[in-house]
Amino acid sequence: MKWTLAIAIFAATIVLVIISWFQSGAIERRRISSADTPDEAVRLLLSRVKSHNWDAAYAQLANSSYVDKDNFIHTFSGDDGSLRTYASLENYDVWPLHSNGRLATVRTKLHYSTAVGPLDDVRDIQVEHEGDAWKVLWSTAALPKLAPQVIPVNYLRWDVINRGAADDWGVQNVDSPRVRIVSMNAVQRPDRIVIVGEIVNEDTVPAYVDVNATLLHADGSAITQENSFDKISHILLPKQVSPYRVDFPGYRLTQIKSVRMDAKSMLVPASADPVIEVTGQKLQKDALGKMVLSGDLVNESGAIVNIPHVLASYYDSNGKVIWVSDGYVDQALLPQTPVSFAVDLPDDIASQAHTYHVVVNSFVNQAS
Amino acid sequence: MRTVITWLLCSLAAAMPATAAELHAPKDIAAGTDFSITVNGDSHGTFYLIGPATAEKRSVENGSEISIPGTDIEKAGNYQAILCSDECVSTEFYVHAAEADRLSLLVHPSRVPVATTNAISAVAIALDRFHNIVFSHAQVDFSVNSNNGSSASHAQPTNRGIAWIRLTSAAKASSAKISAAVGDTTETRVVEQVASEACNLHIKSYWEANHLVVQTDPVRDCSGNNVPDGTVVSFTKTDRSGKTTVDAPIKKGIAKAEMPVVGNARISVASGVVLGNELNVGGAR
Amino acid sequence: MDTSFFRRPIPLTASILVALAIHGPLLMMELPLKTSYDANFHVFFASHYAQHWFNPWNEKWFAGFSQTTYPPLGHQWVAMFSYILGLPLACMLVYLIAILLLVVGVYRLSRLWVSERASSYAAFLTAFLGTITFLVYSAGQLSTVLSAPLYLLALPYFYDWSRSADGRALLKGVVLTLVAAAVHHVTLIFGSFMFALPVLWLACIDREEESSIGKVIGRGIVFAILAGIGVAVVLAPYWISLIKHPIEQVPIPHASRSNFLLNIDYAINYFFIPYGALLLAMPFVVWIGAASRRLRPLMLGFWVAFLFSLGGTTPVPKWLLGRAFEILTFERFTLLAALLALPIVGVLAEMLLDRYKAAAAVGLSAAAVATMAFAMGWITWSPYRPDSSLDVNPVINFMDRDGHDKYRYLTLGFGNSIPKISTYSHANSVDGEYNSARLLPEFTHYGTAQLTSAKFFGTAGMESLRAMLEHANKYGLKFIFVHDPYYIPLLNFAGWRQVEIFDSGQITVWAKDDVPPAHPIPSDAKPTALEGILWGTLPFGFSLLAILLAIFMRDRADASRNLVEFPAITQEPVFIPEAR
Amino acid sequence: MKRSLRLLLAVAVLFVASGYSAAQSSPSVEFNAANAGPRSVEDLTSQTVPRDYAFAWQNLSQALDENRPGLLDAYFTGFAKSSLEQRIKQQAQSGLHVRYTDHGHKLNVLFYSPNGDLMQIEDDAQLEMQILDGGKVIQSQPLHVRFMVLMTPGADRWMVRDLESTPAPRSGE
Repeated sequence: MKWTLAIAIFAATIVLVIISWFQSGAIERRRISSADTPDEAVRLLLSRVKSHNWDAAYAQLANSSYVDKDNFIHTFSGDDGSLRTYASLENYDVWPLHSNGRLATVRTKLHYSTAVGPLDDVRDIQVEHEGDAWKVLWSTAALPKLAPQVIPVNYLRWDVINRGAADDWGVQNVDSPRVRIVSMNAVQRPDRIVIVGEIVNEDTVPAYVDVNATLLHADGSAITQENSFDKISHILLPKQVSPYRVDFPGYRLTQIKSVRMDAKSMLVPASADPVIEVTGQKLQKDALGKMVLSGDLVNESGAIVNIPHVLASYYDSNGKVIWVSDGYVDQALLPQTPVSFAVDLPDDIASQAHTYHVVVNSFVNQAS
Repeated sequence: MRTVITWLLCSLAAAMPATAAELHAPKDIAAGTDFSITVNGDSHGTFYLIGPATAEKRSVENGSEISIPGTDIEKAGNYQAILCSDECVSTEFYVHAAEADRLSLLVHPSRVPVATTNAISAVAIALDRFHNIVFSHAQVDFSVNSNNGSSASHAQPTNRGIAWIRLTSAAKASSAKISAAVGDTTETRVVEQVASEACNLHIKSYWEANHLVVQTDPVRDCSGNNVPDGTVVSFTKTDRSGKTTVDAPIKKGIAKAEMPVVGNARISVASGVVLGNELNVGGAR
Repeated sequence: MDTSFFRRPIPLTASILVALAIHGPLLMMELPLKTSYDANFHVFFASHYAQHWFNPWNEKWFAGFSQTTYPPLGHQWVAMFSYILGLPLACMLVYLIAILLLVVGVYRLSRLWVSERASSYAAFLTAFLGTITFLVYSAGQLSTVLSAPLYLLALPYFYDWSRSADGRALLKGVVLTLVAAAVHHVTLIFGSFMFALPVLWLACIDREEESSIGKVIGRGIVFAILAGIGVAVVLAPYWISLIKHPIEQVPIPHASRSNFLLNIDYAINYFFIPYGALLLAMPFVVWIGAASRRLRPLMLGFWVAFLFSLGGTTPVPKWLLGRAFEILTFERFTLLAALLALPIVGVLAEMLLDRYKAAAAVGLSAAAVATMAFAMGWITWSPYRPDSSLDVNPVINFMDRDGHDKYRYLTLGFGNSIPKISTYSHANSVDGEYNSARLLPEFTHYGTAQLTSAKFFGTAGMESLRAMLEHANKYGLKFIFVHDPYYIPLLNFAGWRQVEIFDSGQITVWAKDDVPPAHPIPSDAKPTALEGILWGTLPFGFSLLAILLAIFMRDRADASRNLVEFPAITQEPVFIPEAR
Repeated sequence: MKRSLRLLLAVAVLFVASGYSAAQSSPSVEFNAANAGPRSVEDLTSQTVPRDYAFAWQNLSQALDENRPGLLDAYFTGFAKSSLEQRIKQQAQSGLHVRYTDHGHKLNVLFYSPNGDLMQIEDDAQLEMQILDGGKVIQSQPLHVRFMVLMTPGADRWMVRDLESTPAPRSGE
């Protein structure tokens, strides 16, 4: 009995550990590591990228002698304080496009977790059969190199001297900037109500702005309130216009009587730089067949813009704002160097969009 | 029966205090003034004074008056004076504000576009030295002095302590000092009268290297005031390559943007909700 | 009688003094507050009881949460001692009491199964357990460490009652069980399967001649029913809150649920360090346990606890717990497994000392010391060690001045420093370090823990943080303290502005100008006044009752007189009056 | 044992009772903005001002009864707050407290500034006031008081900036 029970317990423990080993996908991982098929080779590369095992990932490139290792790493980990430097590869989808037995193309959709939210990147990867396994043929665009130059800085800046915390009512103070919501449109989407529109700073000083929207019942009571969060340019220079968008997930227009809009403005320190030019704006379909507004961003200032954020408002033929979409660009904007962007919009909206207006928000890391 | 009545009267007389005190206060007292409450009868006991900013308790000895220092009644309003020994007696009195001695002056906005009717408001609240609102009528003298030399004044009586006026901003951008005076006290606020919306926004273009430079004429409002630097002017160019937009701030009176042009291009300009002229430009050089 | 030094039991007092000598100085240094994850959490809970004994609604985390979601007794004792010692030392004192009680508890549990000498070895080794070092100095689990010995102390009474219908044992056993539950209910729930069932089995084996197995089990059931009713009453506000708000949030990943074979760091953290040299003894524990009829239930209890302590390395916890697997953390089971193994380890020590004498003593001592040394070292070497170097005083000072506490705040990149801030600041936060009490949808809809560590939970974490920031106006969330620049871009785009810098930029303060002052967020989780009174009186009252019973109702006779002497692995019949 | 039970019961009753007394309801407030000028009162403002004024009185009553000046922070500011804080401080020092039974307020807006940052209101209030020294009532009387109130907008509510009782109603006002 004593041997039987002891052996049974040892055996059962080992069996249970083995079951869990299988369940945790270890076998699958082992299979992928053999890179027997094109998509397994890509999966292996991406799994190594995900775990930041750069040496192993680089060793898996068929053309490693032609690919600069730093350049390869920067493709995933970013540089110049761009959004990629705040991102980590969280997951990926891989599916083969075509293969001729020696060369194959695999499409990947990389899901990054970033400091501003999730970010997807679709990329087609060439794979080559080499020996017993498939290896990745990596193509990286050369990183732009800036010529040494001196760019004079003569930008405008506003500073504000705030009152203290003491309540000194009736004493001279500087009023909040005058801002005005110039348009508002409530749009029903399948899963939500979306309030879109534009706001302008009518004052002669910069304004911090935020737009709140409250859905109201017929009796005027509030149903819920949301704000524009990052779907707005919060700092508006004098006479600058920003699109805004407020989402109400789970609500339908039939549930509400009206919407109360509330534009908050504050006087804040601000700078007139950087100026970003948006060139080559076009509505077109991307590689996945989705309608996007694409173009290039050109930083006309001398400092690097680390994270650009594109906000686009779309108008129908009557000039009414019908949609606002946004997107973060994962590359930094070097001075005078175009960087492409694309923000998507629903197909049904695209068919009504007559024209559009793009505004660029920016994050400049003061420490960089 | 007589015995019974005599007994009852004796009992009542015994039950009554020897001297039932009564308090008498002046009915109308100015804030911060010393005064006394007259006591008829026995004033020995505990004295309470309850008012808007007061809750005082003290023992008082026999005497015909209870003196109240002005520091106990600095806040205007109704007061309760209570004297308790075996039982409590009380009186009420009202403390009104002292003479108007200071002002709260609310002037809005601190920045106003030029030539805007009734755009500035000034509200003055007359207060005494204890920050009580002076409800009695007082005359507030409003005056406006612009740094370009013009000035105006207007006297306005208070109604329940408040006097107010509205003003139209000047046609020229400048600072305006708005003052209100009551008695010897004057309060001043400054309002910046700033340029209004851009007027007749006009752009021109020229080539520099391979880029087209588009720039505005000096940007002014309809009264000829320079629109402040930092105001955003939006340039939009449409050509074969698509649409290009630049939001450029005005620097030294003009806004400027460089744009690549492919083929023929149409360039427009706007500042806020104000639209300017359009340019049609030929192909790139 | 053998008078050899190696054949004598170690007096219990000596074992207690050794535990005191080892852990006393470490706790006087307030080590858990600096090196552990949860010690500050317990201090925070205690600080609330110290100020609001009868009001378990705590506004400082999650815009308001109920402390009735966590058994209060450990925290209430810390709060009580804090009136004299201050919160940090009070907490250390309770840790120390827990460790000393563990030594006594192991001794008393062991006496049910093994000889006095083996029991004394088991008790002596308790102080060196890697799992205690891990749970106290690295995990900072006050409740598990305090609840376990109380439960161990209740078990001999459960045995006595089940075996011989001793009414005094029933009373003391039930009261101790209730006190253990009032410290930590989870330990009780699992303890009832892993400890109580083997003890009941033993009581059946050791039952009195005139008693049947049915009667023993019947008495066991009576004990369970009384304990169940008692726990239902003592922790009534907890059950009310659980029924009102069952835990339905999206599971939050925890490393103790991982398959340790796939991550060596997890294996070291949750397996090698807590068990230490005990791993070498495990084959013998199974072998000796399997060989003896009396030890078999104990060994099986150990095996189940051991499997649970492996988290996702075996599928057993998932099979048995279902969805609860995703809510529990499994490091605590190393303590339960170690405690169940110790009596048999005591027997092993007895055998080794009998055979190898001084060499065995040296070997065992070296193994014990090495186990504890490595566990202490791991506090420094561990890649998962908490960062306690951050000075949070500037945050506390900022929130408590100029009316800033009218608003709620959030920290980003502060690791497990949240409780330190919350304990000493008047201000309220939308974040917190206690997952079970979170009812705000911004938390429960995402598989993430604290917002301060959002980035470590990937997209789920950042989406949760975004959702919270989107509703900043609703919660009066105006101030955000950033210790990790990773979060700055999001704050920038969401409209926050940097307003102050502390410690040469170590911490930056961000404010959103249009956020209105915070209001109380209505919640149906708020306990009623009556629940507050029950919560403030019953658990603490029962702990006082247990102390009174221990002082004034002494055990009738030395328990060892009723016990079967061990070893019995020879299968030879044991001729003592009550054994069969 | 019986004694402890009694003690426990007494504590329990005290707590429950204190819980109830803390939960005072806000008084009824009628609001008339017909006479407001020069600016007319917006719909939303005409909802929030009476609501906030009612909360202010609720807090004021509780603060004066329990001598807790901190309760004033939410709805009082400026002169009103400093005066009341001073009164509560003196009440606490003297061992006094004042209990109001609030029978309602009729608000009549007299002035609403052109910029919307100041509102002067006349409040016709029906109250019952009890002045207590420790536990002893030294004065109890019904009051019909007229207050002149200044309210100014705060971050998310209207705050009472000045609260002055006036003598008997004047003609022409």
